[in-house]
Amino acid sequence: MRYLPLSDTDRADMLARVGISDVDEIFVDIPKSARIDGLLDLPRRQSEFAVERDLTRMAGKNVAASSVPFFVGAGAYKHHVPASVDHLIQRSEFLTSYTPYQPEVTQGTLQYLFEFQTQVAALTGMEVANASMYDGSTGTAEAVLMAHRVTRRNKAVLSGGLHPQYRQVVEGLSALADDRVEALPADPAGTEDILAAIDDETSCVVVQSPSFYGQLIDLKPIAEKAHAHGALLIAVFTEVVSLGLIEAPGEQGADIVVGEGQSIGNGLNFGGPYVGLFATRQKFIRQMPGRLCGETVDANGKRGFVLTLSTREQHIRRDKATSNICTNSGLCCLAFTIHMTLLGGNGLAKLARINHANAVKLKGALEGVAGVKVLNDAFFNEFTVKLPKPAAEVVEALAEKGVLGGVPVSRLEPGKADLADLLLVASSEVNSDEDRAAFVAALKEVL
Amino acid sequence: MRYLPLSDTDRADMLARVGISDVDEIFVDIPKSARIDGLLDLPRRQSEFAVERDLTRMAGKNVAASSVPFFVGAGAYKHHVPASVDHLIQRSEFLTSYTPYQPEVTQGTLQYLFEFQTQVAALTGMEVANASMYDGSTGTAEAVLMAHRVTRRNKAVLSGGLHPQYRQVVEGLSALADDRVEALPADPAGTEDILAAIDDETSCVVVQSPSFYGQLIDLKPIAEKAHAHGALLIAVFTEVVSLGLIEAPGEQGADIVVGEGQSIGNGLNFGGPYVGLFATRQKFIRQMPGRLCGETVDANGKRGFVLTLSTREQHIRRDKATSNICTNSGLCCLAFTIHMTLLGGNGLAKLARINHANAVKLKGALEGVAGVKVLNDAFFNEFTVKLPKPAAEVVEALAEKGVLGGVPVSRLEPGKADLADLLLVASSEVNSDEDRAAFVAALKEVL
Amino acid sequence: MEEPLLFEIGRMDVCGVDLDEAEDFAPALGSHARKAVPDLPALTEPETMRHYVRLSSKNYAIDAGLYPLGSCTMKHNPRLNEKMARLPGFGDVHPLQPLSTVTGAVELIGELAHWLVTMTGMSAVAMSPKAGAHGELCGMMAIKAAHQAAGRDPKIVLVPESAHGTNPATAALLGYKVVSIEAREDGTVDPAAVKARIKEHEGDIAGIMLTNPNTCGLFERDIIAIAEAIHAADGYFYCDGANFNAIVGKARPGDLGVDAMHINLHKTFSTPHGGGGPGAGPVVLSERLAPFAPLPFLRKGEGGIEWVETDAELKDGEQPFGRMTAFHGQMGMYVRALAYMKSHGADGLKQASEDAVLNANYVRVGLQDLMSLPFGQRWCMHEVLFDDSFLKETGVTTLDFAKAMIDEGYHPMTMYFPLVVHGAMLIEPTESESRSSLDLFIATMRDLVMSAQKGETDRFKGAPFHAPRGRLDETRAARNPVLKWERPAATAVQPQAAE
Amino acid sequence: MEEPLLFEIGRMDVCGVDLDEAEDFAPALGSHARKAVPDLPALTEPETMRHYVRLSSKNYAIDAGLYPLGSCTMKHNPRLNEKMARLPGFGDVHPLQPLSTVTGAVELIGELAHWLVTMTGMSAVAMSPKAGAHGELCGMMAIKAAHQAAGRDPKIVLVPESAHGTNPATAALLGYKVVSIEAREDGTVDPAAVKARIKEHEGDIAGIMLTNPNTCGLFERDIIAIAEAIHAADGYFYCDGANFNAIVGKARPGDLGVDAMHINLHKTFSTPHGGGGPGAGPVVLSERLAPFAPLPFLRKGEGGIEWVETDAELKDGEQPFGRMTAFHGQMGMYVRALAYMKSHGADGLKQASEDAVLNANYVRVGLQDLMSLPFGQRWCMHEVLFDDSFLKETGVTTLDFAKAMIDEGYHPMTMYFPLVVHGAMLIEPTESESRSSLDLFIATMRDLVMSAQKGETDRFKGAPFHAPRGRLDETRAARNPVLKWERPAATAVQPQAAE
Repeated sequence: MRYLPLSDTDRADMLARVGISDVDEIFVDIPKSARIDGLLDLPRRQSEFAVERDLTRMAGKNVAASSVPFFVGAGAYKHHVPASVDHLIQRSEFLTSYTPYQPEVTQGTLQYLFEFQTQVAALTGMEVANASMYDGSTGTAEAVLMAHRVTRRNKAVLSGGLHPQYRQVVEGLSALADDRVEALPADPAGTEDILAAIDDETSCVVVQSPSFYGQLIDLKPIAEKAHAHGALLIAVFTEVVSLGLIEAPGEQGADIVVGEGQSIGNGLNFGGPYVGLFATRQKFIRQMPGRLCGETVDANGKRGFVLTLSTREQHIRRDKATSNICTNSGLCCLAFTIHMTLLGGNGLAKLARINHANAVKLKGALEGVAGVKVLNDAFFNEFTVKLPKPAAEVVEALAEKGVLGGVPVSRLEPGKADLADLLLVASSEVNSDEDRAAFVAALKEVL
Repeated sequence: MRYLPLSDTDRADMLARVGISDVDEIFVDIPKSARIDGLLDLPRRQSEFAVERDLTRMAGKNVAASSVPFFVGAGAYKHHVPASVDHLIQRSEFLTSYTPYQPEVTQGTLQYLFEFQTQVAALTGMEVANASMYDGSTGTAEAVLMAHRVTRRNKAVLSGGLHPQYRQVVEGLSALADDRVEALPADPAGTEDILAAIDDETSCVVVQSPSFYGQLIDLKPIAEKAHAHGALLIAVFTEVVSLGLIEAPGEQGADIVVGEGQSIGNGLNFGGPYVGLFATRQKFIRQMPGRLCGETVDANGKRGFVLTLSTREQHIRRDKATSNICTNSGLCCLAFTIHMTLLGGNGLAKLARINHANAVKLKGALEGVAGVKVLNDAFFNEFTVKLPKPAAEVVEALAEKGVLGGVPVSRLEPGKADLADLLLVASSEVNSDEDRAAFVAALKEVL
Repeated sequence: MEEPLLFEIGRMDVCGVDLDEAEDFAPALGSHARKAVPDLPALTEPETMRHYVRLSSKNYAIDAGLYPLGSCTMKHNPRLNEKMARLPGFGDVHPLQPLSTVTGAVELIGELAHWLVTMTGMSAVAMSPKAGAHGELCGMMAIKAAHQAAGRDPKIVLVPESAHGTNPATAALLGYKVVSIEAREDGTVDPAAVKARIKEHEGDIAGIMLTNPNTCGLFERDIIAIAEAIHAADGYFYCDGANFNAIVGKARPGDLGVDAMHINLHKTFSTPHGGGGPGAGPVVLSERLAPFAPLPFLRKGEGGIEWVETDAELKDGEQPFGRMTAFHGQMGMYVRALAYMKSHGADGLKQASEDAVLNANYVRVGLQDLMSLPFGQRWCMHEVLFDDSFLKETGVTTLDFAKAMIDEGYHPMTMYFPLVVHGAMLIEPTESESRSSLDLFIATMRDLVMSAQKGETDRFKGAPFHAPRGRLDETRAARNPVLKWERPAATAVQPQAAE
Repeated sequence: MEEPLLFEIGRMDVCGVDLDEAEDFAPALGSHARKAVPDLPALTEPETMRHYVRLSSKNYAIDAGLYPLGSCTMKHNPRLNEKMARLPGFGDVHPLQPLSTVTGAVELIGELAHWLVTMTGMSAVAMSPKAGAHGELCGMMAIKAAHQAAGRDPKIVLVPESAHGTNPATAALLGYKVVSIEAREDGTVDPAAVKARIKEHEGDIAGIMLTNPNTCGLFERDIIAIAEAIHAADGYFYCDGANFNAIVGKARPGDLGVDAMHINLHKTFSTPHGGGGPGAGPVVLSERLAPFAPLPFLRKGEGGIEWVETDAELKDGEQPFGRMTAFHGQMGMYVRALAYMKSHGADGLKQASEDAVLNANYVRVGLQDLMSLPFGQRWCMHEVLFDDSFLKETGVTTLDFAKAMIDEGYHPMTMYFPLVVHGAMLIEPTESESRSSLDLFIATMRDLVMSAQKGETDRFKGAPFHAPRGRLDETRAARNPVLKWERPAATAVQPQAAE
C-alpha cells in the first residue's frame, strides 16, 4: 500500500524485535468477543487513479459556481480567490504542521495568527480578536455563551434578521445548556423593534448587519439600549467583504463582533471548512473562547509569538474552560490572512465597492421584471426580493435553465406563508453583465 | 499592478535618488526614431479573475484526454501521474530556483539531478546519463551530432521505424550543418534491412524500439554490424515505460540511448514541455551534450553535488562546445525522478505489464472489427492497424463520436498512398474495458 | 533570516490584487458607509509570496520530519486528497444551491457516512460537527436530549483522570457536573471504580466519557463491563475517538457498548492538521441515540438517500436536538477522508492500524531499558507512554528533554499529558514512519537519555539552541498580552477617506 | 539535516504507487522481454514526500529571496500561470489529437504569437523552439536557409566578445566560423568595428549575433547603424533577446533592423526557471526570414488561423527549413506566458520594463561610490555591471565576494561574465523587488565591500560558512567523474526476475 512504509520484511523483523510472530498478539486487551478480522463489508484498496476517477465522477454531478450565472449567498459567498493564496496554504510547512504548542518550531504559524488577529481587529473595529472559530454560526453561539459569562445572566435576544441557521445553533445549544433565548420573528425589511425586547435580564442582543435578508442595520441605538440595561451587543456578519464599505461594528458600540470569514481567501466548499472571526473589547479577553496568539521575546531577547492566556482553554482548565474548542480553522485563517494581505485596506474597500455596484445593478435589472419587488432600501451585496409565486419553485426552474438564482427563504424558514415568496439574491465581483442578463431572461421565462 | 512592488511614491523617490524626474531619461541610448510609448495595439492589464476566465474559456474548447476513451500515442502518452509529483515540483524551492551554478545553495536541485541520472542509466542499461535534453526528438539530433564527433564521420542512417518528426528534426539540422542522412522508407512491420545500409562512412545507425509503428526491434544484430564498421548504434524510444518490460538498449549493444521521458511524471501538455533522456558509455562522456551532475565533497569533507565537466558546455567552451544547450528540462527531470522514485524498478515493471496487457486486449478487440488488421507481431503498448479506408477520415469520425482513437500515420507522413490507411493506436493503464468497448462500437459505426 | 510582520513592510499605496474600478453608480448603503478604509497595509503579490514562504520555513511539518505526538495522530497527508477536494464540483459548490445541482456532493457524504458506520459498527452518524471537541458536544447534546425525551434530567458525567481536556469542558458546557475516576495501577479504568461512582450518584448518572484506546496508549480491557455498568444506570457511553487509529479493522466501538463516538477525520483519516485546523468530527451514534442526531442528516429513503435539512421534513421518531452549525459541515474534509479510505480500502485500513501499533511497540522496546514505563513492560496500542523517573536526579525536566529534541531535528513528543503519570512523555509514531525513520528516532532518543544521565545538562537547560527561536517567555506573553500589531505612533498615517 | 540519496533509503520490496495486477494474458513481446526488473529501489509516498521536501530546503529560490543574476531575469513567477497551465484543456491534451478537438489550444498559440510579433514589431514568429539556445539555433537555421535559397553560402558570423556562450556555440553547430568583435571603451559595439570585420571578410558575412541590451547592461546605441552595415553586406541581424525585459514597450526590435530574435519566455515573461528548465524560446522573424520559419507554423487563412504541420500543406513562398522538434513546442510555457502578458497588459509590460531599469539604476547609484563601474557612471538598463577593481589588494576575489553573499542570505550575482571586464559582477534586480528589498540588498553589499576593504578576509576566503554546504571541490568532480549512484558491492541484491 503506497502510504505504508513498512514492507513485509520490515514487519517480520520488527515483530521479531518486539518478541512475537503475529501482530494480533499485541491486541490482546481487546475482548475476544469484540475482535474482528478486518472490515469485510467494505471494498479493498484502490489505486490512486481509480480513486481519482471515482471522485471526479461524483464531482462532475455537481454544478460548480464558476460554470454558471451564480447569485447564491445567504451566508456563503462566491468570490475570486487569487491563485497565490491556495498555493501558499498548500506548502507542506503550513498544511502538515501541528497546532503551534511548541513555539520554537512554529513561528511561521504563530506569526500569521498574530497577523490574522490584527487584521480581524482592524476590520471589525475592535480591540482584540482570537485566532479563529470554526465558522460564523458556531462563533455566534460561543459569543452568546461568553456574554452569559460576562454578564452572569443567561437570556439572549436574537434579531429576526439573524441567519436562521445561526439562530438554530444558538437555540439548540441554549436549550440543552438551560439558557434562555428570545428570538424575534423573521424581519426581511429590517423594521423590527428589537429595543423593546431588551430588559434587565438580557445578557446580550444578537444583531446581524447586513442582515440575513441583506438589510443594513444601525447598531448604535441597539448598543445604547443594551448597555443601559447591562447587556452586551453581539454584532454578527456573514459577508466580511461588507466591512470594506460599511461602518465597522466596533465603531457602532458592539461588545463582541462575530462573523463568517469565508469570503476572503476561502472557497464555497459546500459549506465548510470556513473560518469564524471573533473580536471583542480588551476588557473581556479573559472570558474569550478560543486560541489567542501573543507577542513575547525568546531567551535571546528576539521577538517571537506564542499561544497565550491558555488558562482559558480546555487543555489547561478542563471543566472550567471558557469553551471546549481545540482544533479550530488554522489553515483557513492563513488563507484569509494571505488574501487580506494582498488586498490591504484599500483593496478591500475597492472590492467591496465593486460588489455593491454589482448588487445595485442587479437590483435595477430585477426590478425590471414584472411582479418582482425588492424589499431592502439599504444593502451591501445581497437583498431580498418578493416574487409573485413560491421562490422554491422559481429557483428550481431557474436551475433547469442553467442559472443559480439565489436562495428561497423557505429553504431555511419552511412552513411560513409570509416568507414563501421571498428570494435572497447575492452578487459579487464575479458577476458580469452577461450573467445578469441571463438571470433576468430566465426569470422572465419562469415567472 | 499586482506584480509590481514599486508604488508611485517609491518611483518618484527613487527617480529623485538617481537624479532625474522622468524614467525616460534612462532610456537615452535608444535611438529617438525607434522609441515608442507603450504597446498601443495590445490590450490593457486585466484582473486575475478576468485572465482566468478567458484562459478557462479557451481550455474548455479542447477535449481533455481524461474526459474520453483515449488511444492517442505516437510519441506522447497518457499515463496517470500521482498527485504528489505535481505537488512537489510546485514547491517554491524547486519551481522558482535557478540553474544550480552555485552548488552551495542548490544541493536540492543537484541531488535530484544525480538521482535522475542514476535512474536513466539504470533504465537504459547504460553507464552514464546526462541531466536532460529538451525532449526525445532534439535529443536524437544531439545524439547524431555526438556520433559524428566520436566517429569523425558525418553520415547518419535512420531506420524507417524512427518517429517521422524525429527524422525531420535530424534531417533539417543535418542539411543546414552540411551533414549527411540516409533515411530508410517507412517500415510499419519492422521488416526493413537496415544492416544493408551500414558502411564504412556511417557514423551512426538510429533505430527506434518500440518503433514509431509499435514494432519491437532486435537491436543486437544492428549493434554488431555497426560496430564492425566503426559506427555507433543510437537506440531511440518514445515510450519510457516500455523499459520496464523489454530488454534495455544498453544490454543490446547500443552506444547512445536517447528517448522521450514524458510518460513518467509529465503530462501531455499538447506536446511540451517534455524531457529528453540521454545516456551513453563512460568512454564517450567528454563528447556528451548537456549538463552533467557529479558527486564531490565540500570544504568540510561532506558529500555534495556539482555541475561537472562543464568544459564541454557553451558557457565555458563557446564555439568549441559539444552543444549549444543551456536551459534544459530541469523541472521535468524532477517530475520524472519523483514518479520513478515512487515506482521503483518493480513498480515500473508492473506498470509496464498493465500497459502491455491493455494493448494486447485492445488488439484482440480491434481484430474483432471487420476489415481491421494489426500489422505488428511484437509490440509494447502501441501498434499499427490497417483500416479499409483512409485513417484520417476514420479518426475525425471517431472524434465526433467522442472517442479519440489514435493517430493516422498520414498526419505525420502525408501523401504516401501505402500509409494512408494506417492508424496508430496506443493503450495504457488508464484504459478500461468500457473504453475499449466504446472504441470498438464507434469504429464499427464509422467503418 | 528574520521576517518582519506584514504590517511593517506593507504600504497603503500598493495592492496585490488588480480590480477594475466600479463604474459610477448610485450607492444604496443608506447611512451605513464607513468613513475611512480599514487601516491595513498591503503587499504586492511577489512580496506576499516571499513573506509567507519565509514564514513557512520557521515551521516544523510532517512532510519534513517525524511528529511523535501522542493522542494527535500526525500521519502522512496524501496530496491526492488535496487535489480531489479542489475539484470544482466539490470546492466550488454552494451549500444552498438547489439539491438537484449537488447530487454528487450528497452521494459523497452518503458514501462517507456508510464507511463510518460500517467501520464502527454503529447505527447512524451525525456528519456536521466541525472538529473533535464539536463532535463531543454533539454527542453529549444527543445524550442530554435522549434523557430529556425520556423525562429524565441526570446531572453527573463520569470522566477518567486521563481524559483529554475537551471531555470535562464539553460536559461542563451543558451544565453537567464532572466526576472524576482514577486509573487503576495498570493505567486503565476499573469497572469497580465506575460502579462505585455510579452508586455514589445513583439515579443521577447521565453517562461516561471514556477515551479508548486511552491516553496512556492502552486498550481499556474492561470496556464492555464499564459499558454495561453505565447502561444499567440508565446512562450513556460516550467514547472519545481520538485514538481510533489504533483499532480500525480490529474492533468496532459498536460491539463494545459505545453509544456515541466522534471521529477525528484530521487524525485517523489524515485530513491535514493545517497548523491547528480545520478538522472534522462526525459522531457515530448507537440505535438509541440515532433519533436525536442534529440537522442536517441523511435518511435512507425509497428513492435512495434523502437529505433532511429542516424540521419540516421530519418523519415519525426523528427528534433532532437542533443544529450544530450553519450548512452541512466540513465538506472539504469529507472529500479528503473518503479519498483516504478508498485508497486504503478495508485491507489497507486494518494494515495501517496494525502498522501504527507495531511501530509504537517497536519504539517502546527500543527505549524501555533506558526510559521508564509507568505501567510496566506491557503491550501498548498506537502510542507509548513514558514518565520522567529516568530523569530523576539528572536536573533535566520533561520540558528540557522535549525541547532538546528540537535541536536533534524532531518535534517534541506530547509532554505532561496525560496527567495521571509524573512528567508524562507520550509518543505516537503512526504507521507513516518507515523502520529506518524509527531506528534513527530511537537512536537519537537513546543518545539524549544517556546524555542526560551523564549530567550533560548544558544540552538541555535552555534548549533549543538551533531552532528559529530560543525558548519563549510565555509568562511575559500572558502577563501583558500583546495580541495585535499597533502602528507605531510616529508613523501613524491618516486613514484615507473611503469614496 | 542531511538527506541521503533515495537509493540509500529505498527498498525493492515497497512501492509508492498502487497498481492492480494485470490479469492473465498472453504477452506479445516476442523475444524482447527483459530478464530482470530495473535495479531501482522505491520509496513509499510518505517517504517520497519527506525526501524531496527535505531536498528542497537546500535550495535558494525567488520565492525566498532576491536573485541578483545578470542576464537571467529571475522575476516573480505568478501562481495563476501555474494554475492555468494545469487546466485539463491545456495540460491534458495530446499534440496529435484531431485538430477539431484542440481549437482552444491553437487559439491560445495564435494569440500568444500575436502578442509576440506586436511587441517586437516583427513579421512572424517561430513558436516551437524549446529554450533560448534552441531559438538561436532556429534563427540561425532560418538565416542559413535564406542564404541557401538565394544561392549563397557565406561562412562568417560576427559575434561581440561580450556575447553569451550560446551565440558562438550555435553558430559553430551550423558550421559557421565565428569572428569576434571587441567592445569599445563604453562597453558597446562600434559600427566602425563591425564594418572593419565585414570588410575583412567581404562577401562571406552570413550575419551578426548581437545581444541588446547587451550583457554589460547597456543599450547598443548604434544598433541601427550596425544593422544597416550587416544588411549592406547581405548578412542578417540575429539579436539575442535574453535581455528583452529592459525594453518591452519602450522599443521594438523590428524598428532596429533585427531579422531574428529569440524571446526567453522563462525570463521576460516569467515562466519559472525550475532549477534549469524547461524554458521556451520562440523566435520572431523579419519579413525576409518569415518564409523560412520551421514547421509547424500558424498562417492567417480565410477562415481564421490555420495550423500548418507538414510540407504537404504549404502554399507558394512558404519554405520552412524543417522542424525544430517533434510536436508543437512548449505549450505549457505558452499558457503561462500569455497569462502573464494578459495580466500586465500593454501598460503593465511597459511599466515592468521601466521598473526593472529603475531598480537597476537605483542599485547602481547605491553602490557606485564603493564598487567600480568599468564604463563610468552612465545609465544602465535592467542590469548593472561592476568589475573587481574595488577589490584590488584586498586579497578577496570576485568568487570570494560572491560566495560571501550567500552567508548574508543572498544568491550570488552573475560573476566573471561578461568576459569583457575583469572579475565581472553583473547584477539584475528585476522589477519584482520592492524598494525596501533593494535598500536591504544595497546595505548588505556596502557592508561586504567595506568589510573586504578593511581586510576582514576571514569573512570571504572559504565562504560560504552558513549554507547547506561549504565550498565544493569542483576539480575533484571533474577529474574523476562520479555521475551516478552505484550499489555498494556488499549490499548488492540479485535483481528479481521479471514475470
